[in-house]
Amino acid sequence: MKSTNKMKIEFDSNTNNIGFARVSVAAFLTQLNPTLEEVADVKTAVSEAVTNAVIHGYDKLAGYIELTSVLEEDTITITIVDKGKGIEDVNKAMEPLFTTKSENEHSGMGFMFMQAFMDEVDVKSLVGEGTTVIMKKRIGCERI
Amino acid sequence: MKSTNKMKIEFDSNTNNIGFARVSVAAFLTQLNPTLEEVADVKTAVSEAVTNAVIHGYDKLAGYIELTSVLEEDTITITIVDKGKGIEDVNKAMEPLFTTKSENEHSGMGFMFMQAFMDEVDVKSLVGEGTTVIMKKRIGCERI
Amino acid sequence: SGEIKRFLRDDGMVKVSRSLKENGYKIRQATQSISHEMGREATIEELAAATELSAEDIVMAMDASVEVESIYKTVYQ
Ligand SMILES: Nc1ncnc2c1ncn2[C@@H]1O[C@H](COP(=O)(O)OP(=O)(O)O)[C@@H](O)[C@H]1O
Ligand SMILES: Nc1ncnc2c1ncn2[C@@H]1O[C@H](COP(=O)(O)OP(=O)(O)O)[C@@H](O)[C@H]1O
Ligand SMILES: [Mg+2]
Ligand SMILES: [Mg+2]
Repeated sequence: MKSTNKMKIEFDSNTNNIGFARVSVAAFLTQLNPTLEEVADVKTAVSEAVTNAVIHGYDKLAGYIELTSVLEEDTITITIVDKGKGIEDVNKAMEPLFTTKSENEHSGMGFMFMQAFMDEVDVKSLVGEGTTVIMKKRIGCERI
Repeated sequence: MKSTNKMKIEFDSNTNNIGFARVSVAAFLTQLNPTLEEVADVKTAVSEAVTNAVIHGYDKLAGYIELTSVLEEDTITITIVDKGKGIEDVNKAMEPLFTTKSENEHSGMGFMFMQAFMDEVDVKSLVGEGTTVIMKKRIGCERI
Repeated sequence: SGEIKRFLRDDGMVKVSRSLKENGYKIRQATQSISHEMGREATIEELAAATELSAEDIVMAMDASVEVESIYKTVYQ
């Protein structure tokens, strides 16, 4: 049985930090001995969630983003918290192609990526208070 | 002029997390456009400081390590904090070859590496309270 | 979700790096040719441009412990 291990990272809302967040989680995840594909899956999901916090949550405003990652047995749980503007209707936001920023290259596929690449995605949000995204993935189940 | 950027990581005292801490700092540092050698210097210093927190600070006990990293202009400042057993005599601890764990592969060179690879190393410690290591390095000054 | 993943990948929207070893080789090659050309060490931005990898992925690929962890993953790919 593997023991539990936990890390937390906090960083400025800044597009420059998306890569840092992605690689930090990937480096932490290596302890579960994932395949490259599993690492890529988790990195993609983290990128999408952190990008959303920066672009939608804080928009151009300054703010902090907190990312917690827990390894338990063969499962990684990643929680991404912003204290930004929040989401009015989470179910609608999670629909494929739904976006509130269609002007730019936002395709409305972020939540779809998270759901495709992780086993579980849970979003909690309150307008004016911020958004929490919790994602889980079991590592190693595609092997055997 | 480059703007300021800050990150903080917290993690269990666990030798498995040394790589995670090292890679996280390296990924964050890429924003200053370092050479691979500069990245390697910083990674070595971070590894030594985090290893000390795990091995000497907490020994076999459970505990948290906090690492903060700030980018200002062309300088990275890294602060590593443990709440472990602390150091009795910091000046003596920093002498080359001094070690309190000579049984193992601890060569007493950790602080020397930190000083060799970073521009500044500052250590504050109190017995029973823990240890704080602050390291600074200017990036890019070897170019031109 | 396997099908969606395959679709997203085949579509080129998500890049899966072949292997850290392969990236390491590309990075080392670029390091050499840039330093030869410029007469100084390559910066991470120059390496990122030359290898088409992100700067963070370069530092991760160059981390020894991560490379060791991933040896059997190259077999998987
Ligand atoms: N952290 C967040 N804070 C506020 N709104 C968010 C957040 N994450 C997502 N949203 C909302 O959900 C929508 C859909 O997100 P997503 O599927 O990632 O597509 P996109 O980012 O391309 O718009 C966004 O357009 C935005 O309105
Ligand atoms: N975070 C720390 N907490 C407690 N003691 C420490 C810490 N860091 C260093 N020390 C003390 O300083 C000594 C010298 O450290 P170092 O130069 O890294 O050599 P080594 O780790 O090989 O012993 C250690 O042997 C230990 O006694
Ligand atoms: Mg998005
Ligand atoms: Mg040491």
